[in-house]
Amino acid sequence: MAKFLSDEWIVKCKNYMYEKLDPEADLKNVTTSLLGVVEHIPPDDSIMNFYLNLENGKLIDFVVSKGPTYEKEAKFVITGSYGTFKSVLQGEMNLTIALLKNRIKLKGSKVKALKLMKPLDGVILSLKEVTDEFED
Amino acid sequence: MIEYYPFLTNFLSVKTFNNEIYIKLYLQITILGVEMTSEKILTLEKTSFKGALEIAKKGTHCGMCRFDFLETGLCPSGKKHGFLAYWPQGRMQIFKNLMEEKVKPTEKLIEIVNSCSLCGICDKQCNFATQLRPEKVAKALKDYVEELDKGDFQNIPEDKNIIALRKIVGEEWATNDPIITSSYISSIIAPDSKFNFYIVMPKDAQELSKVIKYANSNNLPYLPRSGGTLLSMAAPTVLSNAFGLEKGIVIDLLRMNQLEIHPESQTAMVGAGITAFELQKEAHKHNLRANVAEAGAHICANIASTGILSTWGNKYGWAADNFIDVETVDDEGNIINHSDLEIENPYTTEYGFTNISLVPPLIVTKVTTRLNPVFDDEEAVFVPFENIQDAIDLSFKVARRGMGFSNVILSRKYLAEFISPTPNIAKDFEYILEKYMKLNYAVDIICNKDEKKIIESMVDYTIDKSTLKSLILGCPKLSTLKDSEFMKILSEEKDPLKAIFAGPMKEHFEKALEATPENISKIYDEDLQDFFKKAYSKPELTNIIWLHEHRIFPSRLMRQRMFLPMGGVIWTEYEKNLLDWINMFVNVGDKNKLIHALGFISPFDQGRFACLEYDFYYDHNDPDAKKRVDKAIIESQERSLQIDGILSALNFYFKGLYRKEHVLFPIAKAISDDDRELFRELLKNIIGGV
Amino acid sequence: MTKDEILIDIKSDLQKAFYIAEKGTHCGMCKIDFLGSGVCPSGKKNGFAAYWPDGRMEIVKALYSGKIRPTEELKNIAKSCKVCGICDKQCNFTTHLRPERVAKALKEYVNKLDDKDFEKILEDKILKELRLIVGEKWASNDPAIIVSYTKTIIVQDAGVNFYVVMPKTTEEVAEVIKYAYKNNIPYLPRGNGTLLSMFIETLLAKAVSLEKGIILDLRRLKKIEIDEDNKTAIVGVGVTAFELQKEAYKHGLRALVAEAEAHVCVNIASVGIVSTWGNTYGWGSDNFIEATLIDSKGNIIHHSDEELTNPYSTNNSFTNLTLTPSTIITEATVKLHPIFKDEEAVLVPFETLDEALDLAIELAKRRVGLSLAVISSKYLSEFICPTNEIAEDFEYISKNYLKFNFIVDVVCDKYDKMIVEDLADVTIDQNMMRTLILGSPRFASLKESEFLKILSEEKNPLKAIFAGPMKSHLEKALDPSPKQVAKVYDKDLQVFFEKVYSKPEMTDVVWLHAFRILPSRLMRQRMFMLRGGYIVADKKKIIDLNDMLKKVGDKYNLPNALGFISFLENGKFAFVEYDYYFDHLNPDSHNRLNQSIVETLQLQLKIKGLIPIEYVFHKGLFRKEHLFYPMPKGLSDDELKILGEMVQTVVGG
Amino acid sequence: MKFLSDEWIKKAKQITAEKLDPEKDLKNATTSLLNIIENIPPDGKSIYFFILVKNGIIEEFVIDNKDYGLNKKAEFIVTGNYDTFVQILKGEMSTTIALIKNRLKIKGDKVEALKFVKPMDKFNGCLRKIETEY
Repeated sequence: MAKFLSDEWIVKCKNYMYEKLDPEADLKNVTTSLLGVVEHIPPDDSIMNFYLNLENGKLIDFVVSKGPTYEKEAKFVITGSYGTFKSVLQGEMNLTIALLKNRIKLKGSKVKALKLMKPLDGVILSLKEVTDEFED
Repeated sequence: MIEYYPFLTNFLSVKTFNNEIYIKLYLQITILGVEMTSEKILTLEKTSFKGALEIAKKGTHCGMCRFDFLETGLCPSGKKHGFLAYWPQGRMQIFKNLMEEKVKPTEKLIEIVNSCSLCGICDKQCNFATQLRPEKVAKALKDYVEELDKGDFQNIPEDKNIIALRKIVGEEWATNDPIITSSYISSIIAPDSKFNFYIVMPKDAQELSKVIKYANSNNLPYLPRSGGTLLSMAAPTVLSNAFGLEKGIVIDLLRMNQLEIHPESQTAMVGAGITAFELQKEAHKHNLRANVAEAGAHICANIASTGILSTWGNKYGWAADNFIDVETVDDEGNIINHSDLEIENPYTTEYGFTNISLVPPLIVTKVTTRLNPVFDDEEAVFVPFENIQDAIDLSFKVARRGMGFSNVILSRKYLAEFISPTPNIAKDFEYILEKYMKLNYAVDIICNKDEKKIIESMVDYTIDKSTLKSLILGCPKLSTLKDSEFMKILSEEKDPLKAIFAGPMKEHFEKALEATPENISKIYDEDLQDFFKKAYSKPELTNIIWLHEHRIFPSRLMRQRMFLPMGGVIWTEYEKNLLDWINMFVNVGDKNKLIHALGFISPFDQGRFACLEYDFYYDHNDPDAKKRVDKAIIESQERSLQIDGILSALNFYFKGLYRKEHVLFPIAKAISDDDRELFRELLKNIIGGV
Repeated sequence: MTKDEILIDIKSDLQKAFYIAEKGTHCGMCKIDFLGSGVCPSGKKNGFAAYWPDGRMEIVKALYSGKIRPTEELKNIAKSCKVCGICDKQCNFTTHLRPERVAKALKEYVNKLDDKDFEKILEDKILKELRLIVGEKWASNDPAIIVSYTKTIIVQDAGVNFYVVMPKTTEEVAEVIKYAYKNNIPYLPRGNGTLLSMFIETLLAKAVSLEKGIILDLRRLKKIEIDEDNKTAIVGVGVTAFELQKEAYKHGLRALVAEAEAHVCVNIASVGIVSTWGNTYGWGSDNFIEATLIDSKGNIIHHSDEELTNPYSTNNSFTNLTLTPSTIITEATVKLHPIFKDEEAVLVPFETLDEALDLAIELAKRRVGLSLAVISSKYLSEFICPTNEIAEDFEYISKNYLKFNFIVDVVCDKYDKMIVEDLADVTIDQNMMRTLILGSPRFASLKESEFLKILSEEKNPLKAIFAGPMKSHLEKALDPSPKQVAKVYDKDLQVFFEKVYSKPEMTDVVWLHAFRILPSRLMRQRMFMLRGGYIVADKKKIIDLNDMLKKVGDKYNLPNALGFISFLENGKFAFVEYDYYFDHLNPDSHNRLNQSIVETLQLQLKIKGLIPIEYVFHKGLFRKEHLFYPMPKGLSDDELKILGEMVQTVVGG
Repeated sequence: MKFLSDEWIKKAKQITAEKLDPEKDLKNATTSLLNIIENIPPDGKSIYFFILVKNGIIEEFVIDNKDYGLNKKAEFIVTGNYDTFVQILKGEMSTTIALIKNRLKIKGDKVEALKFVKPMDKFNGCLRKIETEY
């Protein structure tokens, strides 16, 4: 278990996804990239982002970096507050609702994004599994 | 340890009381934490509590106790303190919560009960709408507090958030008190949620902006609340989580009560705290009319949520047509107007069935809304129909020709519910309409005298003013005629409708109804009869046009039970699908054993579109019924998407700030099977998902 | 003789043609097939204004005045004309001119020259680039082509330092703009140029015209797609009002359009479509579902883009004056409206504007009628009379004998008709209108007749003639027939015009309101300038405005008259068009006009609740709510001073 | 000298300081203006051109061609392309016309801006005196 967005967290997430997620069954062989921008991170209200790249259901890239942008273009960019990501990762709220409640903003086509929700659930699940500590 | 402190003090205090009941009660509640049904408590409690709880449970948050629609004045305590807890509906909710042990007494509770002088205004208002006596609950709540001991009231300390929020809105307008918070249950907070909430009542956009900025930087979710009716409809259902707030800041906008009429430009400046009724009343003083939703709905919230769906839409428009400009606060706390030049396009939204929004895109704090002239020759035309196609033909024809101000097809059910003072009378009334009169639908048009002539020339007969008045005041009598000879004879007529509304029987009928304020007031409790006699003597209570503008009747759909409005918009080019759509709802309703009925169909945009409301009714205290409603919602929602030419409710909510052209065009077609799968998934996430 | 001398010698042959040409006013009617005669084959094929009848007229003027010398392109232009005579038919209907004679003269002129006389214009770098975008044929810098745009987008003395491009698609337009933006080249789009041609005659010429750079002639974006289910049409910027209406009618639908020759998209963007149908169909963004535009950097944008900077908002401050578009519209999805089988026209004649407004405002508030307007007898005469002379007499008669100066003009369904007839004691029906249209020449000839003298002695001449005993006499007297009206045309055209006037639509008042082919007659052999604007629909306000505009018009002795008054927002606002007519060949009348424009602009800006027409320009893509609310309060003196300085720089600079 | 070249800028500052009468020419105006000149050939860079006037006296006159722009708060921001500014300085087009023609986009109170147009023209007229090649 690790703290959200910590170096340790990335490693754990990667491992978890490699080990536990089946590219076909869980990730539906999806090929996409996602940039998650996390705003209002306590204590100093900073911004970080994590970049995820899947090819045919395999995790190619998973990077966390500071600031609102990452050098690589992502197919989808979701932006939300630390609190929102927290409740998603703690399973208090699912990504779709967060989206429909404007808690998470999305750049890119909604239809496509919703089609992706299923496989992404797999990813989110893994993140859930390894995340247990948050700033508060 | 602190946990047990209150208990110990309670325990001692209670012991000195030497009151068996309370010892048991507190042992169970605080130490053993035994699951107790309210039944058990009630056996221990004064029986009067039982009655009060029954009343409280029946409450449906229709919101009619929050504005002065009978000239009784307003609940003084609510008006003064603002928070829902101080209003009749809030007291009912609090009492329910206490009885069901959702919340423990706090020191605030004392202030809340003391603020109520038992003036009885709420009984009058509530009785008109729902036949309930909230004052009894208020009284019970007082008694309940009486019997507690000082120590029983927990003191709720300020935390860092509440301190910050109070800095923004002022001491008395922000709270984290569980009792106050709990009064918002079922109208924005889910019944099963913990009370980690703050309630804030900002007085203007500037304060709201600060609240939101604070919320963001402290990762507190928030949701605005106005009348809360829409939310309360969703609350008992699967949509509860989707529409409600799970934690964080409830922003109660009631204090934004700016209201200015500008007769010269025929517009009004309306703050988020203003209800439809209040605006309409003010507009009328200037011989102007606003396009508004139900009396209790707040104008600003309603514009954002459904763009104001009214029977006047064909003439007055929908969504952005309603306003000149809006002042809003976005989710970064920026205050923006739709007229600002340097903002992102505020008038458009993504097109398609996946564009579902469960919250307003912006919080509307003020709107400059359009007002429309009132003509001195306006009249109501009521045309009764046995079958719906005939009703549709007339209504749409009139709409396309641009005639009429208000134009709607009312179902028998609506007619009965609206004008009948009690559920039972409504039931009998509807029975008579159906069985004897064969009146299943009424095309109900408000228009000027020229148009009236024209419409009358299109039909055989209409229901005139005097008959309508007799029906409103005479409905109790009418319902007693249920099994009368008169009705039997009537039903044998070739065309009973004609016979009774235009034929020889009209006179007898109106006489038979003995329609007087005196008579209708008799159906109310002894002590209220004088009041209601006066109320019904007021011309507006039987003035059809006034009733269409001020819309105080629809609240009766919520009396002592709940309903969920489904439906949406249909393109009249696809009129042929309208009946399929309705039948679909019928099937879904039957299948799930619900009381269900068409509400209304109303054309708008010169008859290009029509909106349809179909209602599922249920007992909100019956868990099984709720399950069945849930099924009905999901199924009907999904099947609506399989019909050409329809934009269903879920796609319709919170699109009111946009140009209708960007929401409604092009015509929506039935979705593909893949998309259906996608939509199922989506729905599952919304509903199943926490 | 030297080459130049020869040229001058030959040129003198152009003189006759020149005199016809200079009368031309660019009404643009020769670009649409409104008489079923077909349109100029060479224009249709080659696009550039130079290849159309009015373009040829400009070229002849330029050659005659020595502004240009013969070029290679000029040869093709002359050749491309087969003197088929279509232009004469079209032009005669509206302006009574014979452009074919000009075209013929140009051909003869070119034939007299020998090949070496034609200058070959070289392709420069910019032209090369532009041609890469739109194709060889559709970009040019040839002076002969450039001058053909004189008076419709460039001023007389602008020189020929221009390029003309005719893109085919939105993407091509975007590419052109990108190129122009990067290379600091000014540009300006052009629809049919009618509105521009009006302003270029005034002190606003500099502000509305292009001083150098790229002329975007958008005629080639011709897409029309009707969607019956949605009741909408996708319209390319090259489509004219007439063309869209014709297409819509085939589907039993009607579009809200301006004058027949105006390009729909351009008109939406420029004035939001001002028409007599506005009270029912709306204005500004009410007209369209979606609009495709090119911004100043060459990006393609849509009104439905969420990231776009608010495309719906503007304001009516006197500082918010825009005389050239900031974006270029290339396509729009417009609303169409149902046509009812029982539509009819009802005209109610009045002696005073006061009475007319009483009825019109009442009808507007009650939203009676699909099309609703107060029109002056001047308008009526100009519209239905085939020549200026007839129009003058017609107006004289209606004013002096019949005593009607204003008409409340309603197109409505049978139900609304009942209402109107209920409210009015005299109405002119469809048949009587047909009588007047076909009988107007005869009617005019009655000017001094006994018949009218007797009539004028009636207590209520209007009643007598339109509703009373004399109605049938009049109808007999006029003997209205296509043959009759055809007689006023040149011999060789009479057969054609008899056919034209035999067509039912030519006398179908509803059709005429929908297709609007008659307004162009206001421009026959003279020009006019619009005054007025949007005003709170208050009777007194409107009458005061009318009187003020009349006063100023008279002061500068310009022929002037109310045009029409139509309504918006269920009679909350009115649009008042008041016209100052002038001879565009007379410099002195220009001076008087310009003074009257400045004076009226200032006087109008002082009026509370009025938006002068200048302030409506290029605001048609916005929501009317943001333009009309709140209505201006009327300028303070310092504000007027600032405005004055602004106007000075516009005029001077 | 070349438009916007360093020597030009130097000259511009000097000549405006000398020639402009605070009262007659600049009407004792107090304002600040940021011009953004886009698409300067050959490489299409932008130049920022900031003027601060207090009671008709030019207090600041900064010209900068850094891409990150100028972090100066100005009452008005006027944006336009190179050619437009050239035309204005050459006196081929008045500022007002440029505005009405959308050749210049202005941010700030338009009424105030128009009041400022006259002094601005004087200012430009003064720059016009510089022998400038474009």
